[in-house]
Amino acid sequence: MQKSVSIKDLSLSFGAVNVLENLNLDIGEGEFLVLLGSSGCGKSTLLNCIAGLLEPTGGQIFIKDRNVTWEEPKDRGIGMVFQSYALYPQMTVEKNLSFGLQVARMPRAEIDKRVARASEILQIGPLLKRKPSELSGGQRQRVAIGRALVRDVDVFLFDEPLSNLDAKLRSELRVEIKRLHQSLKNTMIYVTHDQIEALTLADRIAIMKSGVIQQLADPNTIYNAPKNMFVAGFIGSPSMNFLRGEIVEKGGKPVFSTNGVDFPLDGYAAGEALPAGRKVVLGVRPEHVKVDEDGAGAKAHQASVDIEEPMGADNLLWLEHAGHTLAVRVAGNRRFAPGTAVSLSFDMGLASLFDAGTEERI
Amino acid sequence: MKIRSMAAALAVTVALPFAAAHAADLEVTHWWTSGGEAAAVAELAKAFDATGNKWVDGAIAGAGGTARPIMISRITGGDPMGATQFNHGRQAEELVESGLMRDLTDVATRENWKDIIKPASLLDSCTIDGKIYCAPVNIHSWQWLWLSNGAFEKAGVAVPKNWDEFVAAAPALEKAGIVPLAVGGQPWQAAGAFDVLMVAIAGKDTFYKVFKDRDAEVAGGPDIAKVFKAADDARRMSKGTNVQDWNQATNMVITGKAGGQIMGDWAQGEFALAGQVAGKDYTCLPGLGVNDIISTSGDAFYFPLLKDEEKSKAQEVLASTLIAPATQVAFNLKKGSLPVRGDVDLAAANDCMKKGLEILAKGNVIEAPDQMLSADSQKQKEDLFSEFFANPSMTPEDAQKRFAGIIASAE
Amino acid sequence: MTGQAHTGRPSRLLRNLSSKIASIPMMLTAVVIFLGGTIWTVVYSFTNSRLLPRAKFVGLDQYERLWDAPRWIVSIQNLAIYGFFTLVFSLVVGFLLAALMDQKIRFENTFRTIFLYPFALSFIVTGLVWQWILNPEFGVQSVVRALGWTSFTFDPLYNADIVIYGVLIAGLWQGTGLVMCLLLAGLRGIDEDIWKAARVDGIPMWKTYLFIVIPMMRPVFITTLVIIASGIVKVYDLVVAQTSGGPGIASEVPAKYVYDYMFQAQNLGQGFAASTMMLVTVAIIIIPWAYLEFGGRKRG
Amino acid sequence: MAETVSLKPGAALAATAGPPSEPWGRKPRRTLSRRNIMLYGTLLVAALYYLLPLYVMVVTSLKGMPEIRLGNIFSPPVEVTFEPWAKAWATACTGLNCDGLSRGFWNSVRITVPSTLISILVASVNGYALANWKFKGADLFFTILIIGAFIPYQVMIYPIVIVLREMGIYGTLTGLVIVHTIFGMPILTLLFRNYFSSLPEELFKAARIDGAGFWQIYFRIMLPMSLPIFVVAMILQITGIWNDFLFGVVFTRPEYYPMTVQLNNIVNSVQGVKEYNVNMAATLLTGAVPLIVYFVSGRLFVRGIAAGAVKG
Repeated sequence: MQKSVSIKDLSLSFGAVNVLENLNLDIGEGEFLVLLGSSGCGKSTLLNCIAGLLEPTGGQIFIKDRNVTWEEPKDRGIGMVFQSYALYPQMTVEKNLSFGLQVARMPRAEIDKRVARASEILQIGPLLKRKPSELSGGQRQRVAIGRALVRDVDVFLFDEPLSNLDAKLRSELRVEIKRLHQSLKNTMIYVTHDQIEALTLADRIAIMKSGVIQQLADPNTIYNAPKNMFVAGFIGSPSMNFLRGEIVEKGGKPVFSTNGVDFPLDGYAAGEALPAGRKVVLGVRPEHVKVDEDGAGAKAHQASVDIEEPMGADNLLWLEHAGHTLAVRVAGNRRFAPGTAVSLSFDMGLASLFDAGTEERI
Repeated sequence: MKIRSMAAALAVTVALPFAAAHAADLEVTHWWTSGGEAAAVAELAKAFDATGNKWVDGAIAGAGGTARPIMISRITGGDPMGATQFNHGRQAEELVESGLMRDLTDVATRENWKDIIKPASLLDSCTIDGKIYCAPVNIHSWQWLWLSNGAFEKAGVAVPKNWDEFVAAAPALEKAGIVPLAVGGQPWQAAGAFDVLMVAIAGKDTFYKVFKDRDAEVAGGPDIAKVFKAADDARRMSKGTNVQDWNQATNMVITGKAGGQIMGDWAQGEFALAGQVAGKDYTCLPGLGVNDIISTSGDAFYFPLLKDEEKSKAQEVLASTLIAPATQVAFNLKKGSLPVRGDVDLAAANDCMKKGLEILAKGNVIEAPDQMLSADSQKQKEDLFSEFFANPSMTPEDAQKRFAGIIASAE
Repeated sequence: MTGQAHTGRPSRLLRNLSSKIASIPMMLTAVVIFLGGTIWTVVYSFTNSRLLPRAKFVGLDQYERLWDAPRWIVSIQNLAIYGFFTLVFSLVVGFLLAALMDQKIRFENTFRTIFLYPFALSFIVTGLVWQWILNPEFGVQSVVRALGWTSFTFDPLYNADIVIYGVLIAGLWQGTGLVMCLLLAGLRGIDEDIWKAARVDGIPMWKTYLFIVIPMMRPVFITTLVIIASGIVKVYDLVVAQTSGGPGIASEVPAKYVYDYMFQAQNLGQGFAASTMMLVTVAIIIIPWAYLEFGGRKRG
Repeated sequence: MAETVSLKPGAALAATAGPPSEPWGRKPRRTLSRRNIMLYGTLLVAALYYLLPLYVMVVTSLKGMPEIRLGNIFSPPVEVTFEPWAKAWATACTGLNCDGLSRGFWNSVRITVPSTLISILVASVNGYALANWKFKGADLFFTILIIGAFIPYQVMIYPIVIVLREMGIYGTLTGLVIVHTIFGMPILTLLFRNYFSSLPEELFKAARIDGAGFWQIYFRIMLPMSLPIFVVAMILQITGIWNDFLFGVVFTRPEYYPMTVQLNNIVNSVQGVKEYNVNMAATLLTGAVPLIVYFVSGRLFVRGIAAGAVKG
């Protein structure tokens, strides 16, 4: 894969606070990469470094194999879309789109051509003469995307572009961005704290925490084989169930034991040895817990329904089991009254096992 | 206007080959803005304009304290005026020492100032290192007590003939609702009044010992204690004056709201402007009627060093115009001060001026504190006396102690 | 003092060049005028310069004399009284007016204009007008006496004990309008939801102001404080116009001492020593605050 | 604590607001409730205090001198005369010049217009650089500048005289404009810096991505968004410079003396009795320009202050 953006040993500190530490990241040509993390994790800072809006303390940034670490933003071949749209309030939509081109002293005809093309792609043609204040949030964000589009750049940077929109618009625009990526095939780097956006849009997701990339992988891997407990807990809603316990030996096989209840680890592909006595954490996503009406499963895994949250397509149950509260997702048509006794089992092939000390996946 | 200086420079280069026209505009700064003063300045301007030059008036109101810093800033800032008023004495000393002022010795020798200017001390204070730097225009004497005849009539007492009678008459005035002694709030008035009391009560020798020899022992001694006692009386009598400017205080005397005022002869201009006649409407007592001595300080014009040759010539013209007999008479009549030359005819002078001229002729003159003390010490004195006159709880003894301290540290 | 970190980049001097060029007037002003002028003043305060600055050093003589001068002591006391009451009253009255104006009143524009217009007038004008109103002969005192209360006495400008409060009345008249304006703007910036929450919780209005709103307005109060405080230290014209420092020396202030001794007494050294003392006082108060407020903070 | 005592009117107001369930704060009101009487009563009393001096000035300026001496200062004129106004404007004397304030008016205009424009331009660029293009050491300069706001002007006169002399512009209009720019800089820079900081930073970033440089962003993005703060700065500078006396008299020559110098001359050139009516008329005439500016644009002033001047 041809590298589009490459980041080497990037560090950034504000005074004594290190925001980014020796960060390395390669992004392929035409790839859609999402930087995901909670606020303050450094994802926006990283994006601003790539854009050239922040100067790194150390390390280099390459775009198309060119070292752009000290280049002006305009010379990097990037376009950027901001959370607050950042449209120039005093200019019409058309002026907003053409401002950057005018600054670059592009011939009028070429500017018009590009604005026309962008407004066609984004279907904002009728809005061209309006001021930003006369637009709805969704329209504004389209214009903001258009502003990046007209510049005909290699790399698109999105800084939480959908966060200011309501849920409906957000999902609409999400699809549109995906479509845009599919048709333009540009490299896109997208910062968000919203895991749905990350999972739906990304070719690869980089999950960040405290300035360090925790895991960089495709959405499927992130979801199903999280590299550590942070990633596992961050992705998925409701969060993965974590059960603290230890490995015991039962019949020559390692078995996960917690609060006196055992779960055989049949089907779990452990990457390393599981000696008895090792403290571990078992992670199971709510949809990977199987629930049966009382009596159908093993008696050892009896649980009772504490709360039921019907969500339409799904039904979310909160169970009490061996001192743990477990979230379980079942099909929407399976209803359980609170207090119902159930038995449960885990789909070990899809579960994750973490070392209790390092919190890394085993 | 903005291109004015450029145009002037151009004019000089063009005019130089011909060098015929002497006429120049000369800006003259001063702080003479009260009615009598302005009328007097107009005489100077008229005389100067008559020479073909032009007097550009740069009056700055608010007395010397406001005006002087502006004048000094302009001279040191490299934007000097053509001529400027200073009280002669030590105010311009440093400007002269820094070479910023023009040496007038040539004009003075040519016109024989040494012989015509009387008393000679006036020219002395213009002289630094044997060179003359200013043209004195008048003699001002501080030692006058101005009395409102009307006020005393109203109070039913005779117009006093000296300070002691005046103090004695004070209760009667107060009873009639008249402030016995008007002392304006400006600090220099209180300080000046004290100096006047000192000459009158302690005499010339003590006065010189204090101010010229800076003898702190005398300043703290019994003679001066008597002066402070008198100042204490004056303070009591001045209660209720409630005006700031000296001429407002003079106005209280003119209108009979106050019995009297210790003020220099410039107060005369205000009486004249109000149409009052000496002897009839008001009475003047030189030396407070105690000691017929007057001090001879006064105003003088200094001439900053200018690059412009035309203007330098005009400066010479102005200097000699100021000393010319006709100007002296016209100016001093309006100003109420005495001329700086003994050879002019002041037939038009009124009673009070004549009294002054007599004393001057007798040679009963002293130098003014201005000429003997630095502005710094004068200012400290002003602070002391303005506090003393405004603060009844300050005892004469305390004030004298501080006064002696100022004299001891004076340079 | 660190803004964004810059280490390790090439040609540091040339980075952000336009910004540096554009800031040259500011840098020159800060360094040449304010810093240079201050250092110059401090240096010459150790000389016996008279009419013109002369580098003849006399050690601490000027300072000894300064602190021996009764007038300087009075000036300092007056500044302390004037400063304290100006701060307290302009903040309290300003806030009170702002809070009243914030009650969705009618004629808000009219009231605001009335409270603010004195700010458009100079201290000279302010001083003159109040000198006149407070003049016992035809001002407030005479009017009240004419109404029949003949023993009424109100002559602050002619009573050395209270003259500084007469100056204060005029100063407050001129300055509270601006304070009100600043604080009103601050009040308008408070989230409506705060009021709703306080109301739902049943907190009385004055408590809401005192314990919730005022603490939230910290930045506004700081800006206001800077503006008021810088005005207090510099107070000069008002005193000159209203009382000329009188009666006697009862309403003298430090800035006037500086001016009088520099120019009237022609003792620059003494004036410089006095101004250095003023600067030291200001610096003790301001530098820690300025450092916290502007130096330590960075943009996120 | 003095504050609690002085806050009493406000507290009393709260007490009259009735039970907590009754709307207060930002809610609509009944027209004649006790609360409203207190509210408007307090405001009216305050308004009287603020209006009194203006009233006295206007009334006095319309009276003849005899009436002033007899009557009290608060009584309206028995016989209205515009004589004092005419005298103040055209014939009042300083020294030999008897042309009143008229001479100074145009000088004041010539000083105020360029000084206001240049000082605002410089300060706004400073504020913009400080807010958006911070460089190492910028804050240090800014801190010095802010401390400079506390230095009494008198202290700086001498050094500035020297600097202007060395630059050869002492006594010129240029020199005075520079002096006003310098002394306007601390507060104006603070205002502009705070304002520009309060603008969304993303706008600035977007413009940089669009390739705009320092000046392009300033002129094409920031300026058009900054009307409110420019109005505030204009008002502050116009009033400040118009009302200035000290610099006008120290740093210029008589032909450029502003109106305030003439005012001082008229007020302090006492010829006989103080002509209070002329003084008041002169005062009002001198204050007219800043007063009009306030009356006309007071609303914008408050909005501008609210728009960012008070943040940070």
